Amino acid sequence: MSETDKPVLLRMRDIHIDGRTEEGWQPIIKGVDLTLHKGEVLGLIGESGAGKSTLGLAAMGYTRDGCRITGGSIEFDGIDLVKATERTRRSLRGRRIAYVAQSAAASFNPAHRLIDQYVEGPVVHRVMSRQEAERDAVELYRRMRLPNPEEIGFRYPHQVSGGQLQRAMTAMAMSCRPDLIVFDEPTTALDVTTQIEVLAAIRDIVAQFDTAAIYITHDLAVVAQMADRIKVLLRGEEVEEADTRTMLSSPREEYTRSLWAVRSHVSPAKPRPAPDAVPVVSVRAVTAGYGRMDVLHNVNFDIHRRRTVAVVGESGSGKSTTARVITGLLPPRQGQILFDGQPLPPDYRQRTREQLRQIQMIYQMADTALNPKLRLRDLIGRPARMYLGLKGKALEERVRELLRLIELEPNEFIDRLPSELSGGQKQRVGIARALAAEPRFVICDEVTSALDQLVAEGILKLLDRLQGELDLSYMFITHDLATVRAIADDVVVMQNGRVVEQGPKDDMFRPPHDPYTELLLSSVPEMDPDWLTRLLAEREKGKAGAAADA
Amino acid sequence: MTDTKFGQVSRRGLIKGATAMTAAGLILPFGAGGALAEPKRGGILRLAQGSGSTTDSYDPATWDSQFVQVLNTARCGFLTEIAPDGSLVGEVAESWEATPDAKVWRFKIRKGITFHSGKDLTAEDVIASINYHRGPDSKSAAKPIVDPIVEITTDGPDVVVFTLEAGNADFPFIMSDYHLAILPANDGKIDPTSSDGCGGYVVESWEPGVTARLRRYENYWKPNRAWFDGIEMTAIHDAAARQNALITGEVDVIDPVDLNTVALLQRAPGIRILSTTGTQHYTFAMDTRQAPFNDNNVRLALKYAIDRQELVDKILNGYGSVGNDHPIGPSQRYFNKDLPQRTYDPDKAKYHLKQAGLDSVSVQLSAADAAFPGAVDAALLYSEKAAAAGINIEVVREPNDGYWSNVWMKKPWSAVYWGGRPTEDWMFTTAYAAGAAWNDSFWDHPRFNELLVAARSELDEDKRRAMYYEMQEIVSNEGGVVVPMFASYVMAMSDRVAHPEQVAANWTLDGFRAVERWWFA
Amino acid sequence: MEVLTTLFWIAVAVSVGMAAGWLFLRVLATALPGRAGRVFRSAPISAGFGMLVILIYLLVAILAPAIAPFSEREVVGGQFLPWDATHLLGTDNLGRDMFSRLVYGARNTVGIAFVTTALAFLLGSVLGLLAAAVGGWLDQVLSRVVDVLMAIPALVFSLLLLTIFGTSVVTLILVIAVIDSTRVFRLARSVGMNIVVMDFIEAARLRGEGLFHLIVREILPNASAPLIAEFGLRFCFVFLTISALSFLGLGIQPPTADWGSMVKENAVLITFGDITPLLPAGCIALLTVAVNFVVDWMLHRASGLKE
Amino acid sequence: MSKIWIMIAKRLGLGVLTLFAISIIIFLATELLPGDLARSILGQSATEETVAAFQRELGLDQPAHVRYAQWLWGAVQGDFGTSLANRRPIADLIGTRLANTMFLAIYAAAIAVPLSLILGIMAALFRNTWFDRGANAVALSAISFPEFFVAYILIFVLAQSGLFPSMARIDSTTTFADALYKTFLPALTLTLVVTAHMMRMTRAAIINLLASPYIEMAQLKGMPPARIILVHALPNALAPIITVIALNLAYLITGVVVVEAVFVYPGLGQLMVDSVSKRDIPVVQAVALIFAAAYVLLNLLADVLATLSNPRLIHPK
Repeated sequence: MSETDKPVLLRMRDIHIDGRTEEGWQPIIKGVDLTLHKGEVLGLIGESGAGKSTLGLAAMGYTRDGCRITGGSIEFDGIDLVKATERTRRSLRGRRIAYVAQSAAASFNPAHRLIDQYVEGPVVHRVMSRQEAERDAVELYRRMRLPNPEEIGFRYPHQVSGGQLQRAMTAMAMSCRPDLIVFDEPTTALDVTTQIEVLAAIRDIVAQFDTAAIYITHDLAVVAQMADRIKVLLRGEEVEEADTRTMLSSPREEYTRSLWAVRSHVSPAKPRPAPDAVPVVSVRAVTAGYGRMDVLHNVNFDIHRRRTVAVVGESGSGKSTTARVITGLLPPRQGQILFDGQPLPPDYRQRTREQLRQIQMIYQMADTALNPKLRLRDLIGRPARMYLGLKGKALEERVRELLRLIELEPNEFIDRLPSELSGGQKQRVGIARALAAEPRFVICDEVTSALDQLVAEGILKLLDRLQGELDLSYMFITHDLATVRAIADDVVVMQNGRVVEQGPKDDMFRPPHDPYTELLLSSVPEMDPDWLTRLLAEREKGKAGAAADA
Repeated sequence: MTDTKFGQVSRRGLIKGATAMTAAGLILPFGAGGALAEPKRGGILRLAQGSGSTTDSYDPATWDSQFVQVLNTARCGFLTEIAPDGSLVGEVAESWEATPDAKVWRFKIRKGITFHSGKDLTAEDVIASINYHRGPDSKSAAKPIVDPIVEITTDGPDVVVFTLEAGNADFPFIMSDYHLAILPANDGKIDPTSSDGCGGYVVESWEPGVTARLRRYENYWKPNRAWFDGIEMTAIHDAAARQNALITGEVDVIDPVDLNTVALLQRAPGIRILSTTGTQHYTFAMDTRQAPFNDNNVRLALKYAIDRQELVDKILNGYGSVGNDHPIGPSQRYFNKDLPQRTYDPDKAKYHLKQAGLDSVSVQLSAADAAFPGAVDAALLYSEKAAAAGINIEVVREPNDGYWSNVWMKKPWSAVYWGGRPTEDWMFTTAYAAGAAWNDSFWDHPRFNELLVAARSELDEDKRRAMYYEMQEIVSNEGGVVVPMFASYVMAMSDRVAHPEQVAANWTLDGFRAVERWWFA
Repeated sequence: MEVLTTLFWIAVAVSVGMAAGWLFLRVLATALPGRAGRVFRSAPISAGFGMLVILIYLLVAILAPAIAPFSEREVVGGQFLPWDATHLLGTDNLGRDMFSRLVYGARNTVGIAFVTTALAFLLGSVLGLLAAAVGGWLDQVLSRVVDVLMAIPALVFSLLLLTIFGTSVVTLILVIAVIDSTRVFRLARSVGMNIVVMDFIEAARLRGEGLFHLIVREILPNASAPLIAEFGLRFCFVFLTISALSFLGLGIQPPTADWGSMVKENAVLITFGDITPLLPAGCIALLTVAVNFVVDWMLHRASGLKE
Repeated sequence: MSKIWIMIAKRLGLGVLTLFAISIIIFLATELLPGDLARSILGQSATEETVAAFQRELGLDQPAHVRYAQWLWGAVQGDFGTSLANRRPIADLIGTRLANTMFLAIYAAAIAVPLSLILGIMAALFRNTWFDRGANAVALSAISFPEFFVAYILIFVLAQSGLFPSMARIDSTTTFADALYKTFLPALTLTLVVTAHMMRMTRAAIINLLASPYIEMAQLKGMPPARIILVHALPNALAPIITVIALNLAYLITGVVVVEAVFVYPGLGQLMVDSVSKRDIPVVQAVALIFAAAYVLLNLLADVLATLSNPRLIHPK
């Protein structure tokens, strides 16, 4: 597997990059070396803020607005990208170094068809004529295993699903047959089942064209499948770099080991509730939807006191809609929500303040869930003031108490704005705001999916602890099975608005499964570098077997 | 040249008097250069005026702006015409005579006048044209002046007889009013929408509020008139645009000229300013029925608190003369030369205030530029000067829109513009007689009223003069109107335009007749 | 040659403006402690220039009686006197001191424009955000009413209203404010629409917050950037509206000096190449440019583009 | 596409309702105006008797709601009546003026729209350079001068030197080329008045998108800056630009009374102002409805174009 005998394609020496903040220029990358050989795939891993993307983009001689390279050299195939003119750099970009962005949906121009965006590179760089490029596109679409490769290019981005877009973007990056592609978290925004297809397609095409790649991700299991070597970054500095298998089996640094250990948290099993216990919340035969479309079909499940119910499913499965029905934002067409056995009014506007107080919600995107113009004092204090009538000193004391509860130092944080917090801190504030109401039931909507794993783990531990201390029941909406494993007591698996399987966690992770649950479970990447190869082989075999059976 | 016309009527003393009436005066300094060469035919006169509205029409009952007045004076004939020297001459009427009590008037209609349509002008046309303004259904602005006519009949094919309710020595003057155009009649009625007329110019096209094009009427009966081949009249409301049009040579004559910049305009090459002073005056009329204006001492105080010369200098830029609180101009026949000129005297103003038992007085003065150009500024200057006499004048700028219906004669004290009337009687009757529709000071003075009626039919020149002198004195000392200034009509024209040495001053643009009387040099 | 001289003076003016703006920013950055100082340090020169101009205008407006040598209505000399030591900028058509009128004009014009715009924003943004927050029929009704009002040309509409209600300063302010508020409504509503779909609004609704809290505490603070930007533009347009109304004979009551009417009063002079009318017009233009420079900077900061 | 037709139909329906509401508002407003046609025509010469006679003749003595109903009944049948002031059919009165107004509006738009788009795009391309700031400052200065003042300056500079006429007098005999020449100054004045707004919006709409991931993507594909602005940013910025263009076009049609007055241009604005001051209600109504209709239609057009410019709306999933 060693690539070191191949010629060097990219060599970055002692790169320093600064970013502009209100306090002036601050270093983002503090002297990183990077060497990449032809045809080699390097995994860049680290938490958010580690400088992965900045470094990846620097490999193209590109810095985002508000960033600048302050030192070091970037030598691509003998050309120094730092010293080169913008024109030279531009002629390399797209032609010899290509980029695949995290969100294909946002990175495709919504105003143009896929094919127009595909041919733009080859035509502008005078690599091929438009006709040649269009023919070539179909070929690459086919290789990327896109459905209807002849036609798909003539669609607009919004007409194509996320996973397909991500593959189309990889095809687009390949259009000039570059020597190097920078993949910037290409599968992060995708569902697990889709992720597998994209990963496989990327891996194959990179191998076929012997393209070198820098693969940026925060997901170790993913990078394990893709990279030949892995470099770990922390706050703009290199922690360590090694060959993938070595890195996985015996990381040298403490930080790396902590990354590896993230997935270890498992909440202790709790006794099952008594059969006659009244659930805190019952979802009874709920059918609901928007406009004329039904999104939920006859959904039933209970959430018992002090238990965490994880509602699992891919995007579009109806998880979040269920939450909206429970909170009263979306009155159901049929069925009802019981709280302590008593039916709740379907519309939140008809619920009493007390009923509203009992059910609180924590949102996935803390950025949009916290009013960016309010300080923590007001953000957290408001529910306490509203529901509990706290004022003045008492209110301040309560806010401080809540801040301590979510492990933020009150003196330091009480007067901050959300924009002055990190992602994990924001999510904690979201939790504190929910807790300020002193609720009995909290809906957590993908609360960890936007966070780094270490941070996410901290949040999960916090939630777990609070459940015990404050006698809370959780409904945990997630697509991440690792999270389920870590925190859930009971699991509800949803697909297309229906509950396909539900029961205690231990039962769920033990076969036999519903086929959909099986698919979900098997799609979760594992740390084993051979996992993807093996899984694909197994699925191929399964398909062949199914064909043979038929 | 007009001798023959009047040969017949001059035997009658009254009429003689009438022909000698000098209603207005004359050319002022800046005009002299224009009257050089002999008149000659040719050219299209392009005339820009500051009025004219899209709502203008051919209907003589509604002619209210200078644009329609000039247009229709060019298009139509009238019974009588005021000559440049202020005397009255016949137009459609060849001659006229009255009974000694001046109650019955016989007008002999000139033969050989044809309308643009080719129809001959007859006595019936005259009767229908005047009748249009009379009667209960009349909506004409001229109704008040023809109301005293009791009956109109013919006496033979070319004589029209007017019978008045009371004697009026100035009746022929009234027949020169711009509303009283002689229009073709059909079944005893004129068609107010028709463009036909018997004047020197035929209307080719008229887009109200924008332009009118006229061409010379080839069968016009006046031999030495209507020199231009055609007229192009444009409404340019914006003063600056009007000046620009003249400076850039896009028009030949503009009227009026913005007085603020007249000095600058004069310096422009090839441009001449013409101004005429006559009967046009600006007033501040107060409602004498209301306090504090019901006290003549307050009125006098206000009259002493205005600096007339400053207004003439700053508002008229010198194009005018100071007024003496009565509406008769210095060029008029019975102007009271003996009445001392009132001047700015804050002490006297204070004295009169004291007499009224007041230390100071606060009043509102309504003004808008619709009242007269610069009215608001004039009011401001007034207010500044009056402060020294303990008179606090708050100037209220009213909207131009609707000024005459909503402010004038509605607000207790407002700025007013008067084009003036060619005779003393007409002026006083219109705006100072008790109960007159436009008596804007709501003034009722028994002695004045008595004199007015007496003077109207008084035939003795000296007695008449004495009466009018007294009336001016009464108005000046007891009237409810401050008359600070007589304003000249100020026009500007290119060097190419020539006009007779004497230019009429009864109205602007040579008594609305510039298009007929002027020519290209 | 004349063109060259003009260009030269323009260049001089621009350079002086830039230098002043830069200097002002330095002063602010050093004088203000902590965050605020840093904010100004990174501000572009154009914003510094804008803030400096606005500050000067405010000072002039506040200190008008102390600065102006004469009163705004006092007739102090002949008409159109040339510039000299007594009458720095000469006199106007009635012999009033031009410089004093310009100084008082700052007070009147800026004051009236500010009150008008503030009123327009109060009305427009409250209703607009209300429409966005409540939605449903209220939104429909308000939006349709605003559509109707906006379809009537503003100048003609204000002409009608001012003729009906008279032309005191109060009616003038109210009429312009009401007509302007329709434009503000539209903006506020569309900005509000983008905010009400955010999770924190949903959270506030689920908390059972009342409408007032929702609008004032949750939506308004987040809608402020575009609203302030619009405020800057609208503020300047008020001068123009007043000026256009003066053209039609409405507008501010004399002898109150306001730049819009002053432009109108002296405008004819430009026909003869006299630059007097440029003075009030220049005052308006300078303030407009200054306000918009600052607004651009604020928008830029709010947009998060770091360039 | 059928969505667009439904939208057009709905908006047209709303437009008709808007026009109806406007006709009521204008009617009420003109009713509330002090004075009436008779008084304003007779002016200083009005007396009670003549005013009454005038009113009888025009039917103004009838109650307001009767007059409105009569007007509405006529208007629904396409008959807008005759001018009260000079008894001319309103259709005749308005016809040429509407054509003139449209001519000037289209002329000005033909200069202003491309100009402001080009300037706006260039300002976005060279953002934060001196070109950007300079263009911005000049444009802002241009809009902060009152319209009539801009017109005077242009006349002083361009008309007094004899390059262009200071009056834009055109009539049915004027040839097209001549009309273009004669109305150049008013068109230029209007251009200066509206360009700044459109230019700033174009610039802002484009710059607003420059932080989008797809713009970064285009940069990383090595696309030249001009292509990024034109091909990648502009198509996505069209909706706000079109909206602001529509607003400005509406302004060019409905808001140019001052420019008409200065250049003696026979357009609808002057007619409207004259008719308001003379209380010629049927004319005011007709012109107001034309203005409102122009506004409604332009907004509708803007929405349709904005929809067409957005593939999400015309190519459903």
